[in-house]
Amino acid sequence: METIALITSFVLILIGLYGILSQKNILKMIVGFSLFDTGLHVLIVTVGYIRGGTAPILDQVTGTSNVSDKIVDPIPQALVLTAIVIGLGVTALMLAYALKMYQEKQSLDIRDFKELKW
Amino acid sequence: MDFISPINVVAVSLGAAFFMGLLGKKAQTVSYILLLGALLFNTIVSGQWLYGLATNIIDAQQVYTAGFRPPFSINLLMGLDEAVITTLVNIVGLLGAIYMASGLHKKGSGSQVVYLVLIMSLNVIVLSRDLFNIFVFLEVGSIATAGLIIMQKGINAVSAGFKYMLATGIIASIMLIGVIFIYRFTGTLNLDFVMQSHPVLKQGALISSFLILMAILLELKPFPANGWALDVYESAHPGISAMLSSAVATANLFVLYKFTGMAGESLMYYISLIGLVTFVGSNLLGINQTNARRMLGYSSIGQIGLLVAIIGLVPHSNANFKLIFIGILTGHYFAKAGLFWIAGIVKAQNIKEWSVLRNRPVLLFLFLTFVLALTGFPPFPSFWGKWQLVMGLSQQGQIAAVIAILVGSFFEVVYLLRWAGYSIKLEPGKLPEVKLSQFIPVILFGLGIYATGYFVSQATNFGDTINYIPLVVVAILLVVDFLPAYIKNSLSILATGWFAYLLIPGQDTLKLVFTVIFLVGGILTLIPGFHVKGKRAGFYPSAMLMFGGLALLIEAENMLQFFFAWEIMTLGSYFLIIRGKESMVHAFSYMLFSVGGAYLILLGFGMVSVGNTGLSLNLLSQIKFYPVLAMALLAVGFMTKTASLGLHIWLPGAHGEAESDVSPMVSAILLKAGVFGLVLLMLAAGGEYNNYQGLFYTLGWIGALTALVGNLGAVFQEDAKRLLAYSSIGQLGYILFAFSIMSQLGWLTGFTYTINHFMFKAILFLSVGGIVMRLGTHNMYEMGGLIKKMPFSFIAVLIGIITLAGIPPLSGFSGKWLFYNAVIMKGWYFQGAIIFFAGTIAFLYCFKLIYSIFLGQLKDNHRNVKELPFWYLLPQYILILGIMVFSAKPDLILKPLGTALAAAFPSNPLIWEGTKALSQLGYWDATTIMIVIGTMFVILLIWLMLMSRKAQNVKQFNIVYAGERPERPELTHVSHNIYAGYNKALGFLVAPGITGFWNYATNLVESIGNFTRRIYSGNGQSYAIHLVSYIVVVFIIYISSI
Amino acid sequence: MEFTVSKILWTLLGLFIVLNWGLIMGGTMRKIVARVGKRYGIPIYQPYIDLVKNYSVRSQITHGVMFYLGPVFRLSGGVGIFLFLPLIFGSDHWSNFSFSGDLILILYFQFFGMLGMALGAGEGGHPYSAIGVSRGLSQFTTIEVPMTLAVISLAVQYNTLSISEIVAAQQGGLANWTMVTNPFATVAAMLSLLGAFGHSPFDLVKAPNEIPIGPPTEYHATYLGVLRTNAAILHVVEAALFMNLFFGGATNWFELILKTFLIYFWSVFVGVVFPRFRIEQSVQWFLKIPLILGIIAIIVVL
Amino acid sequence: MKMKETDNQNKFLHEDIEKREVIAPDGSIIEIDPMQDYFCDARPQVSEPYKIKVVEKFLNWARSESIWVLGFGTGCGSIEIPPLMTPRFDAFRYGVQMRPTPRQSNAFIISGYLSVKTLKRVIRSYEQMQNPKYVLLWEVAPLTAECIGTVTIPLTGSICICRSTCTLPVACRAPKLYLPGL
Amino acid sequence: MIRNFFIILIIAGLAGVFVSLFWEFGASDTLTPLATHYANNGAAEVGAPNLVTSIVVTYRGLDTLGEVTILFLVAAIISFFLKVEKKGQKMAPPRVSSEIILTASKLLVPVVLVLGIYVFVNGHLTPGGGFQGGAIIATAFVLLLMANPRFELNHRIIAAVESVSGMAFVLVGVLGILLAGGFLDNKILPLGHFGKLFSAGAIPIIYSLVGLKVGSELSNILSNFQDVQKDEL
Repeated sequence: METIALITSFVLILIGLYGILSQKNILKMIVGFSLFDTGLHVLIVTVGYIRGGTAPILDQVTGTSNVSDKIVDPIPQALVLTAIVIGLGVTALMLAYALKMYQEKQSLDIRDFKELKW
Repeated sequence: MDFISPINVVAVSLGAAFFMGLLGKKAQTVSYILLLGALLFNTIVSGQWLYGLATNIIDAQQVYTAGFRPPFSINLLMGLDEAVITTLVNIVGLLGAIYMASGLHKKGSGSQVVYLVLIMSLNVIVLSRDLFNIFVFLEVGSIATAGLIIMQKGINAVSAGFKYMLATGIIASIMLIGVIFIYRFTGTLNLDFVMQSHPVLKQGALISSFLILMAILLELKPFPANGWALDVYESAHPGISAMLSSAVATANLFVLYKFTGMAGESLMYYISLIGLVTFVGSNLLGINQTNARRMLGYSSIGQIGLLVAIIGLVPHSNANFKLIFIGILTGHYFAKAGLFWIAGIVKAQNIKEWSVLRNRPVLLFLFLTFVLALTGFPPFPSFWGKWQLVMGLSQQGQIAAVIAILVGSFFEVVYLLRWAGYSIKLEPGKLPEVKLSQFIPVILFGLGIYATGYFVSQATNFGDTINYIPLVVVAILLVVDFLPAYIKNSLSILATGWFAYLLIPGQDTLKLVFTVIFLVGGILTLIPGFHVKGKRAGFYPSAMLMFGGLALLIEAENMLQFFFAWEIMTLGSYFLIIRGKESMVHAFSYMLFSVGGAYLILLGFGMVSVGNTGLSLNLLSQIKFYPVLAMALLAVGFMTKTASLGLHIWLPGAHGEAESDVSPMVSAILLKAGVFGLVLLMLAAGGEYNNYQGLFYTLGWIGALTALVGNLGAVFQEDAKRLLAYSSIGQLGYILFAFSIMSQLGWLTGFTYTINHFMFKAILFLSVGGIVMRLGTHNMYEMGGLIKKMPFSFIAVLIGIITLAGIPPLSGFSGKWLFYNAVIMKGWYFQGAIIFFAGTIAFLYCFKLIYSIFLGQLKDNHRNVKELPFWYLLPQYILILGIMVFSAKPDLILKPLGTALAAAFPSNPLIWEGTKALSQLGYWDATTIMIVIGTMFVILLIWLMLMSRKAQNVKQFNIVYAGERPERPELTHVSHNIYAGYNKALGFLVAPGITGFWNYATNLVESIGNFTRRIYSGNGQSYAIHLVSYIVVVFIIYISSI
Repeated sequence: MEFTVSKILWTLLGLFIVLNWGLIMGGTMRKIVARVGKRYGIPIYQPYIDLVKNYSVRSQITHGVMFYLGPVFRLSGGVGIFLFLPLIFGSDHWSNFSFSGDLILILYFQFFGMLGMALGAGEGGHPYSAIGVSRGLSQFTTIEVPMTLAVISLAVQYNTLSISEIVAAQQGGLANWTMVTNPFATVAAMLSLLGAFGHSPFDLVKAPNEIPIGPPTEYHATYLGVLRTNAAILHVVEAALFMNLFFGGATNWFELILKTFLIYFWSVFVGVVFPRFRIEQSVQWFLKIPLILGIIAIIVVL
Repeated sequence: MKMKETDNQNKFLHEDIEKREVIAPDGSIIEIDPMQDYFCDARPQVSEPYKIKVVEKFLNWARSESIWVLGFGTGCGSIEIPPLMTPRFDAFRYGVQMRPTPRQSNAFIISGYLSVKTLKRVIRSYEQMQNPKYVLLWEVAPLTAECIGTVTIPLTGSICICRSTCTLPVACRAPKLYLPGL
Repeated sequence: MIRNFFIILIIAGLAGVFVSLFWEFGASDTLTPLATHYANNGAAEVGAPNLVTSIVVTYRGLDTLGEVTILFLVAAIISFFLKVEKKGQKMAPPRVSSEIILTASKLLVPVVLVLGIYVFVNGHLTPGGGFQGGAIIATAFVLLLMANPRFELNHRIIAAVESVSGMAFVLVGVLGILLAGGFLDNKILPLGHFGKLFSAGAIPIIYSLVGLKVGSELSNILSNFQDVQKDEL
């Protein structure tokens, strides 16, 4: 089960990256970027998967004794929370940049912003 | 005193940040004060810890969060390293905030919050021991930087910001993948526990640790994949780029240093390789830069590359890794921040417009301090760092790495010194108004760099043996630079006298000769300075820097002292030479050759120290590691200073264009420093029975050919000072040849030539310099007939050329006689013949010099030229006295020299019977010759006076002119191209072959640089592609090697 | 070797003899050249008359101190070489002050005279004298090359630089003259002798051509007299130097006179036959055959 | 010669000789008067002959025996001078020598016509010769024919004007006639 | 074309990296020692049923602090980056949104708000927490903005809420040092009964503060974007 999830996450990451590198339009690059991030988050969660484990919430199902062999690994889920927020932050900032660049040059093609070179 | 726990840095900063957010737009000044308060608090905390840990009142302390022990919660460690790094970061943060006061004010509380959070995140990165936590705060730092980049308005900043976001986004994700898989394979996120579980062993963990390290390396902008960083340096607000290049880079470097624990041996090797490639590559590209900030970007990337290489190369275990790292880091840290701040003040994009700094001498001085600190010159920390690095690496036998580092730093010297040259010499425009808040941080960092320089020097081994008195004298002269020239002149003469008083008594004879030349010569060449009116700013500190360097050179016992003195002397002479009107280009080429030579010497010392402990100079005699190569390197290094064949093209320009009292200093005294080095080298090579016969044979040939080329070059010169400069090359060729004969007679010849060259070259340059000052022109064909106006300088020049040509009564002949005996006894007949041929050519240009200046027709506009000022004539006549004494009683100097040399060169010494010198071949009695010639001359003079009736004085046009009336003095004075026939015969020897070679070499380097920098095409996406492909390439190389 | 009065007197006497012999030799040589041209030629004692006439000229001018000192330098150059050259082998009287310096001293002392002449001519203010001087100096640089090589090979062969020892080594018959033992050096030296004397192929400096007579144009009256006396002494002494080095030195005055005459005759003989060289031809000529001969001379002796 | 209207005193002066201002290297203006600064107009100081007759007689003998000639070859006479150096008319045996520079020569042969244009050169070379000096004027032509007749050559010292009776055209003058003159 | 081919080549390379990671992966059946510790005595030490929340808020509190600063940063940057001088020039007439959104927004906005508040209030009990609750609240605001573009969000209040909750969060952290074991320790308040609303020490307070902060920041960002768009029309 987790191998399928892992493969999908890797594939998502690669597609996202391909999107970033090949698309000329900045907004499409940002979309590629968010794709890349979601792939990453799926990867993080799959890493924490334990066969036969349930959500790491202590309730009637898990009871309070030897919980460790019933639940899924909670740490990646905590980390993914932070990763998602970072992804959000970066995408928001990139959109702001895209907006500003459009205001400056009325074009969203990355190739038009080549003043700084050599 | 109780130590505030480091966690408060986070708490206070965030509290302040959130509070500022609350204040909103209105209360700008309140939030700015709050910002400064928070930054001050951070600095105090880290400063307190640094003080505590340095004086080990307290030892390293773990700070636990959330009340649990590390593997279960995040912990921060405050050790000595962390304390140092955090203090550095906080200081530059505080001063940066002060510098950007106006910028931050205008932008409102938003940017102040972002700035404060950036500094806080850097602190946490350094302190935190948890992988994921470091990742999070790295992200906080990069977003904050992206935010601060936009502070600068304009399309450049926005596009640079976007490229930055793209790159850091990808890097962050790579790191996140690495962190997650490290957790998956090692089961923990805490750095110490990860290291305990040795990630290198398990395959998966190996790759994930590779990914993490790769991310950190990319964060440090490795060479091909750092286009995005360059754009940011160029377009961001200078204050921000200062932050980037000093604070952010320092923190990231420390993180890399922390993570190397989990990298295996081969990965460390690749890290050092990446570092070296970055250092050499970015410095090579820096050469063609004309935009100041972009050039600073290249240089900071280069320096960071060097630091990465150090982390890779030098095993963390050995003691002085920390010293090297701190030395070079502080050098880069202070200099880069300072330079970016000055860039902010000067606001000029093109490096040529930086001569604006000349309106503000203090700012210019600081600018030069930072440039020199970057290039690794003595009093600054990076000099000690680089010295310790080269020594350490050569001890480990990594000579290739040392060569790469030296080549890289040579490229850096090329473009930085060119920039310094522009700022000193070009026409100054109007300097924009400098706000106080911008000025204080630059001054504080200037002082900081000198202080750290001193501390780092005390920490290097043998560093404490360095004598700092000369530098103190220079500092005093700098402070007192507003005084009129004659006070400063007497001050510096007193100081040189004091050095001489310290050094001369009790010095062994060989060194005594050089001490007298350096210091007494220094006093003599300083005397003309009394003639100068006005302030003559900047002259006396550089003069004392040179003479101080020379004094230190003599009293140096170990290699470090020698190299320290060598660099100080080069520095001083550079600032002296560049004072001439058009001498910017020549001073630059002089500096390149000297720095190249200095690096060869450094490499040589490195190879000498292999297999030996300690640094004392007599290690030169027990070289175990490729002795001939080491000796050759050192010899070539010294020969750049004595301008031997191939390395001589800088001398005519440098000495020809220098000021009238600088050229005697530089050519009569400074060239002897190279000779002093060679003497030490050859003595250490084992005197007569050394095993470097092949090397000294080639040195002999080089000396002979230099003499020929130098003298031939002088014959066809039209510029008086260039003629003398070429003749110095020739004379130095003699000296090099004489010393490489490696026999007692050879060395006596060498010493005689050295003393003679010092005396007559000083006389010639002083008088010609004075004449050039009086007449305002260098060209000899515009002079003529000055004997009637300047009889005294005529006599001086006459005695000068008699000694130069080696005509019997005077001491020049002693050199020639000794030379003849040495050559015949040694058996180097053909070189001897070449040198003799060069000697006769010397006679040619001596006649040209004295004829075209003093004899012939007096020109119209020189009719009421006055005699040379008294201050110019006094040293000349003291030197003439010296020549007379040395010619009448040569045994005064040669006898003690002979006994001193007997130790190193026992076979066939020079025997003295009273004043008569007997060698195996012939005999020579200077005093009798002097008496015989003197009396004969007088008798014949009386005979002529008796015979001739009262001779009637006539004016200058009463000459046999085939019955015609001479038109004008200019037309009846033949001196332009006077040796046309000779030129037709032997002119081909003087073709500028060697200058052609050096031009070719520079063009080659520049074209490579130009070609490779094309990869930064400006397209953000291509930068991202470079990034990803860089990761893949390094991965493939890394995996294939395991 | 100290300065006893008798030593000085003997030296002065030697100088007088050499001066007279120089003048007579000059006269005879010019007579021979005339006779070669089927001319009756000047009387032998003509140089004396010229000398007396020059010294007795009634009016005189000077262009400055250095102009005045030029001839003095020149004459002291000639006399100096005489003083340091041991003329007659074996006799204490006639070895002058040669105890104070060896062959190198004499080699370098030639510059002394040339320097004086150059500066004097320069002070004269005449533009062409400077050109004459520059030609003379540039010629002299390459003239000395074969001479040096010859001297070096001599020094190596006899393992000494002092002239009296070289002469001592050549005593005892023709067999052990340097001419026989080291022929290449001798030929090279004799070729450079041509240049040193300044006769025909290399007399560009003083020959009457476009720059009147080169450096001495401005000199007249007593200066000319002094220059002439020096010319006389210099020829004899230089010939004597070559005699000592290559032709076994002289044990008595007669032998000295004969040999110096022959050596001087050699350069005049060549002078009469060959036309005058231009400056670059003469400079390059000395770097061709004489140089090769010199190198062979050294290789032979190695 | 550029004519200067104002001051007719030096209207014949070449512009090199006129007064001129020149800027010295230190900027001050220097007033140059070539006539005073470059040319010396003092009379030559000739020392009187020795008192003791014998010495003077001996010196005169020596002077007569070695006469150094400065030839001023103009007109028909000059072709006669070179044969003096040939075997047939060998002047050398009388101590006569041709000297190219006036400084060193005693006799000054003007062997042809003497026009005004060349007069300047003659006077200058004559002045550059040292006393005692003699001038040998060959044949009347230089005195009467072309020149204006009032040629005042400051002929001092013993002058020997040799009047040649031969009025035949140029060819007839023969080198051997020089010899008695000298 | 070559450029795309080159990009595909690099992507393949990166895939290779991931494949090498993938080989080693192999899902495990047991928790890592760290996770087992959290699982077994998480409840005892922190007293929050939702283990993820206990890790996020207490065990790795510093990360969350970092989280919050990131959001705060982005909000601050966007506010001064896109600051548009409101010179009050005449706005273009807004496009009236469709009927469905208008009525739906009137109904849904309060419900969504209550749901958001519920989520972040008992973040330590049920799945979810501060960030998720904040996001939900932000959706409510988006819905409002979509409904009538002229809706003028009062920036003053939002900024005030943001910074107050941030400062409170830091204050709680500092209290952790003074009263309890370390920075951000939640035992400054009694752990209370397991499973109850007011239990697990300071977690609920921290998480609700975080929820408020995230909600206000996200809406602040969105409204900024909206203002800039407004001028465009």
